[in-house]
Amino acid sequence: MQRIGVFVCWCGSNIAGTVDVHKVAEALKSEPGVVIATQYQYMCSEAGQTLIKDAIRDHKLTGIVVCSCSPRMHEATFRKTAAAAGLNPYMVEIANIREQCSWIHKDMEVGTEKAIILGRAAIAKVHLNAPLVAGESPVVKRALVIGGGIAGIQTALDIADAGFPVDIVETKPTIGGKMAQIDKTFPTLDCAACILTPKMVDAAQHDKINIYAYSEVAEVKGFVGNFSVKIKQKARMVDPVKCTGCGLCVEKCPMKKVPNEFNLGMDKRSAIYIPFAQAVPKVATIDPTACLKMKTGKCGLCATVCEAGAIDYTQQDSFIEEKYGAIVVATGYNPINLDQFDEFAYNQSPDVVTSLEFERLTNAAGPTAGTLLRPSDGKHPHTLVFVQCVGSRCDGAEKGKSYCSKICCMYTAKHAMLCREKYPDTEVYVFYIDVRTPGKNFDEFYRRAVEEYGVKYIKGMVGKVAPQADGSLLVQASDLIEGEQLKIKADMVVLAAAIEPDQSARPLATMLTASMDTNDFFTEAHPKLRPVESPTAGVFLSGCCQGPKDIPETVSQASGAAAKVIGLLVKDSLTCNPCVAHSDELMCNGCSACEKVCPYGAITYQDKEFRMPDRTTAIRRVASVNPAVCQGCGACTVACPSGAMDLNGFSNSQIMAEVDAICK
Amino acid sequence: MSHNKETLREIVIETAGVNPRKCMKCGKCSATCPAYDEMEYHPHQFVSMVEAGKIEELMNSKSIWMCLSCFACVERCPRGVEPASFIEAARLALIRQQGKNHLKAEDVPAKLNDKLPGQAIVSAFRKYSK
Amino acid sequence: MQEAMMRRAKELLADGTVNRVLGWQKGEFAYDHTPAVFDSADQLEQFVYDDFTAANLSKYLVKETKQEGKILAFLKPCDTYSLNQLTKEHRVNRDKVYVVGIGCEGKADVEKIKALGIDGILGIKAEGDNFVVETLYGNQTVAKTDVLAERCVVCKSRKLMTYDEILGEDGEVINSNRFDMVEKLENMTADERFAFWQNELSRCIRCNACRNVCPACTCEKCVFDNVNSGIANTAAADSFEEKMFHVIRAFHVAGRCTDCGECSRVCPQGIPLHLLNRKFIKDINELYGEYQAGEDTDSKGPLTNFTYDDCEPSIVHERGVE
Amino acid sequence: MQVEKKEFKPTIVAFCCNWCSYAGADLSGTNRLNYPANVKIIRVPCSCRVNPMFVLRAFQRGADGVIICGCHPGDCHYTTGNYYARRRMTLLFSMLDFLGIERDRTRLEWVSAAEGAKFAKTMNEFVEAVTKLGENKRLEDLRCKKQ
Repeated sequence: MQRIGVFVCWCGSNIAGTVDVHKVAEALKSEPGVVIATQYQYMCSEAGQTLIKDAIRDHKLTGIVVCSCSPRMHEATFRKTAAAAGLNPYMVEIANIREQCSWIHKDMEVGTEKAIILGRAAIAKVHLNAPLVAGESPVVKRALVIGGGIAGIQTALDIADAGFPVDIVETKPTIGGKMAQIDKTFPTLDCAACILTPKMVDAAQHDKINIYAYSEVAEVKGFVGNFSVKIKQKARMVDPVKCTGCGLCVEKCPMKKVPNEFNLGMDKRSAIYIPFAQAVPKVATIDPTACLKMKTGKCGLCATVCEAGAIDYTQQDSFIEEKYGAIVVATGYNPINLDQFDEFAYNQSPDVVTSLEFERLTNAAGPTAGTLLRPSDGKHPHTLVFVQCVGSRCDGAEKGKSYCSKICCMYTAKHAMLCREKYPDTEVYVFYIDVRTPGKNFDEFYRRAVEEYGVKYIKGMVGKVAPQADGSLLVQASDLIEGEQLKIKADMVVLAAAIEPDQSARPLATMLTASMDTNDFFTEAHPKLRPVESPTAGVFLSGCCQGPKDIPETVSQASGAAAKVIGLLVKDSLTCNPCVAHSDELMCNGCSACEKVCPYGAITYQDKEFRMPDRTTAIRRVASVNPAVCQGCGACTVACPSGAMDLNGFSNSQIMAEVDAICK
Repeated sequence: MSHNKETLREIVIETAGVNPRKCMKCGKCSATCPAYDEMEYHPHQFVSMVEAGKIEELMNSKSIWMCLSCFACVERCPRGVEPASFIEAARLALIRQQGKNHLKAEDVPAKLNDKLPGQAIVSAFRKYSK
Repeated sequence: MQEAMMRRAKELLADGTVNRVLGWQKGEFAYDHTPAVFDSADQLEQFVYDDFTAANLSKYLVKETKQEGKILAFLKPCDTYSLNQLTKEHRVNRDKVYVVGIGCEGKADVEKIKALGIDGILGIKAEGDNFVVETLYGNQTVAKTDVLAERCVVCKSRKLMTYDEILGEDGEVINSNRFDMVEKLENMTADERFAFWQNELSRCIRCNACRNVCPACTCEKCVFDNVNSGIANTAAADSFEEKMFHVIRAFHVAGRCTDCGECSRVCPQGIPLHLLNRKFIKDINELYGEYQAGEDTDSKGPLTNFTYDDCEPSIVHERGVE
Repeated sequence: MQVEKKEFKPTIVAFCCNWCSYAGADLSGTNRLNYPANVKIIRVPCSCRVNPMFVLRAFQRGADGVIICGCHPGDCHYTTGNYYARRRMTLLFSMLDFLGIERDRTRLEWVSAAEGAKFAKTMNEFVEAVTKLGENKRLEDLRCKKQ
């Protein structure tokens, strides 16, 4: 007969406040098999755990039930405690009488009665627990970083410096991400390219880092320590090994009217292109939708011009299958689409630009070679209006995003400051709701923009931007402090658009079974305590894929994610979850219903010889589960009609015992 | 009949059918309001006045009659607070009291001129009389 | 037809392609022929085939194919669906069976004859389109179509799904209205449905005939017989357990039941058990697309499959009568 | 002596999947959003672990309502678990309805780890619906009835 110990935790007043812990302990003492039932203020504390260890030794307990907080909090703690006292860690059951009882019921009597029932259910379950031993599964000592922006590069560099090989997969022809498009960075105003390109070069030259540019993740299988990923390398029509990046083909290419994504379509590029000078890898790429040779078969000038003979029009998409121990998501962000915000006339006038477009306009490698000119007539803008919170802090249901995009106040202060510093003759207005500068030297930076450079910050929103016949823009806004309605004739309007995750994030999350919130940001394992890990073991989050953040925070999170990956890859093997399925061969029909529903392909079949009841032997086809691959979801146990397939830790009889205890 | 401050505020909020607390004081409604200059209280102020319970000042103000009910503020409000609904609720709270019709049917012909669109008369009746 | 089958069976026995024959033999009365295995030509004299050999032989092949040698099996079209399903689930070794598909015009149901008030039956002879029933009180003639078995009235297909050779002609899949009764029940109110099933299932004596005859119910050890399965019970103690046995059995065969109607045929209490399985088939067809179990030997059954945009369970609340 | 009518308090069994809905239940606890105490939660690794046998077992043992919670389709920690659960529960609910059992006694709801409020709201709604239906008479096993 089992000898069970029940330990009811007060959790200070969290439980004891609305559940009579003494009454619960008393009631559970009379349950069958219970030899000791006590209670203590903090079961998870050192003293509490010693109380359990002593009870296990003194009463020679074979199973313990802790009535405390959610198993998701301290199941591991109490399992370690049991193991320390020599009891198999899987002979521990937790009754959740805090989050699911004391915290949600005000009435002491109701709370106590429910706590007793939950306690009884846990006791009924622990009676049927079997001692389990966690298996081991090897860790592949290689990491995959999805996304080649500053987040991906920083994570890859840190992991590679720890000596582990890393692959970076980037959808664009070059790594660098959004930071490569930015001109200066706040709060120190150093040039984005100057601090980014050395890191890109380090990543390219690092012997442990391998970059798959112009590629995307096609399929992910397996689980932590043992992912197998299929990477699709899109055809560049250029051999990356031979191409020296000299750019001759780009010059000679006759088709020059393709909108240049790098400059957000504000200028044109040729069909064969290198996104920007410091591109890594510095390899040309042919855009099949624009290239005359690909579309009509004529031309082929780039092939003739190329001394390295790197052009190959017949190149096809190729797939690479690779094994990884950990995967880091660094898919980054994009500004939102502004079609819904037609009050700002973004689609009606080229002089209404987003902040990212403004970055390109002020960037030396931009469409206007660094001089700020109006996209419509190329003239020098005299009056500029910056509009904050475009699409951010909305109600999020029909229009815009409900969250604050965090970085717009700072980069707008930077834009305003640079604009006033380079062109003192301009008048710069910034319409804001609140200026949010939560960082080191951030507020001082914003004050410099106001005090030193005379940027006119006006508290109130812009209601309407109306393009006028003379090409200027009539901005109608309200000044809440003066209580006036302003009508400003502006030459340019810059919208601080909200940012949202890259659209490759949602399909990637499904592939990785990582969960996402309603705005498609990856959900972290714990918002405060585990921000760089996904709840899915082995998947880590770096940068804006987890939420809006600026470059300093992105880099610190990237290194955080790298530290977590290194912590995983250092291990040679992982103890894998022992709560896996197992099949009772005598009852198995071999009908392969379970194999069809297993998401991990953990079930295989073999013909085995059995002594049948009438003393004959017969060959029967029976299922067998590979404990290293099985993750314990239980789909097979329900697909199996005869009940041969059962799950350790959540067996049919255990769950039915819990149901009985609850309904008694 | 006089309402004390609390029930009047509740009536206005209930008729408006929107929660004034959702307003984040961005001022976009006032920015787009075509009748801004003629009003002594501006749309974003309506919302904060309703929230603060200053319904009397609102009802006695000139602004609630200046509102064209063009609903630009409702269209543009990022938080869906609908300031126009609050003005309408304040107006209704006023004209629903005894004999407080702002527009009497008999003095319409005097105000008529051919440039006045039919729709304006209809909307005037909707806004200014029970 | 019987002679042709006997002749063919003897030939195949003689030339050694098979070492035994699975068919039917006369029972106590003229209408209760039972399946039997014939090892030699002279045993085949007992072989019988007529309008009352209705048993589905495919389930016997589960045990038979475990023995030595190949076995000849005469399968009606609806039996071949069951054989396909058993082959898909590796319960029958298809190469150890030589299947002779036989055309079928539908089998008679002796309960229907008795229901016409004819009793004391001594013998039944088929003459053209009707039966001559000899009884203690003289002969009666009855039209075949009046006493056709329910499952044959709404027969879903006369097409042989798997065969090594055919005797008689292969038929076609029939677009029958086999779900009418299910629909009728669905349109009743919840109370009427509850009363209907309470009345039907309360007559169940748990003789397990339905489980023993069902070609989809071939577990090595049934959940209800296995003591530590948690729901072991061999007799229904109250109305709940009556329902539970049939609901869980219907669930286990859901997506695998070929609607061969054997369960209702053998039920001594005449409970329309096939309606439960047809309800699942109707739901699956409506919600997840047409699926006929046994049509092939490799497709994934509806309950071991899914699509990303399946309907939500709340559809049950929106459908049908309150 | 006036028999004090014991106000009917239904027994509700909730099967919550460990990764999403159980975390959602915890979150509704952390936010102190209360829902009736007669809901008791059983933790299962995934919604696909819930066997129709368990649902019938709960009703047999005297439960008046059974609710299964799982991750939103596409969010399942085991990639496909909730898709199978969705099909199985749809067919089970349809069969129970076919037998004449009241529909509101069973329910399936997708609750993510971030939806504490939705979990509490769902539980309140479900208990209210089951209370309206009254005691479970059609799927009861008299031997397990509380005297």
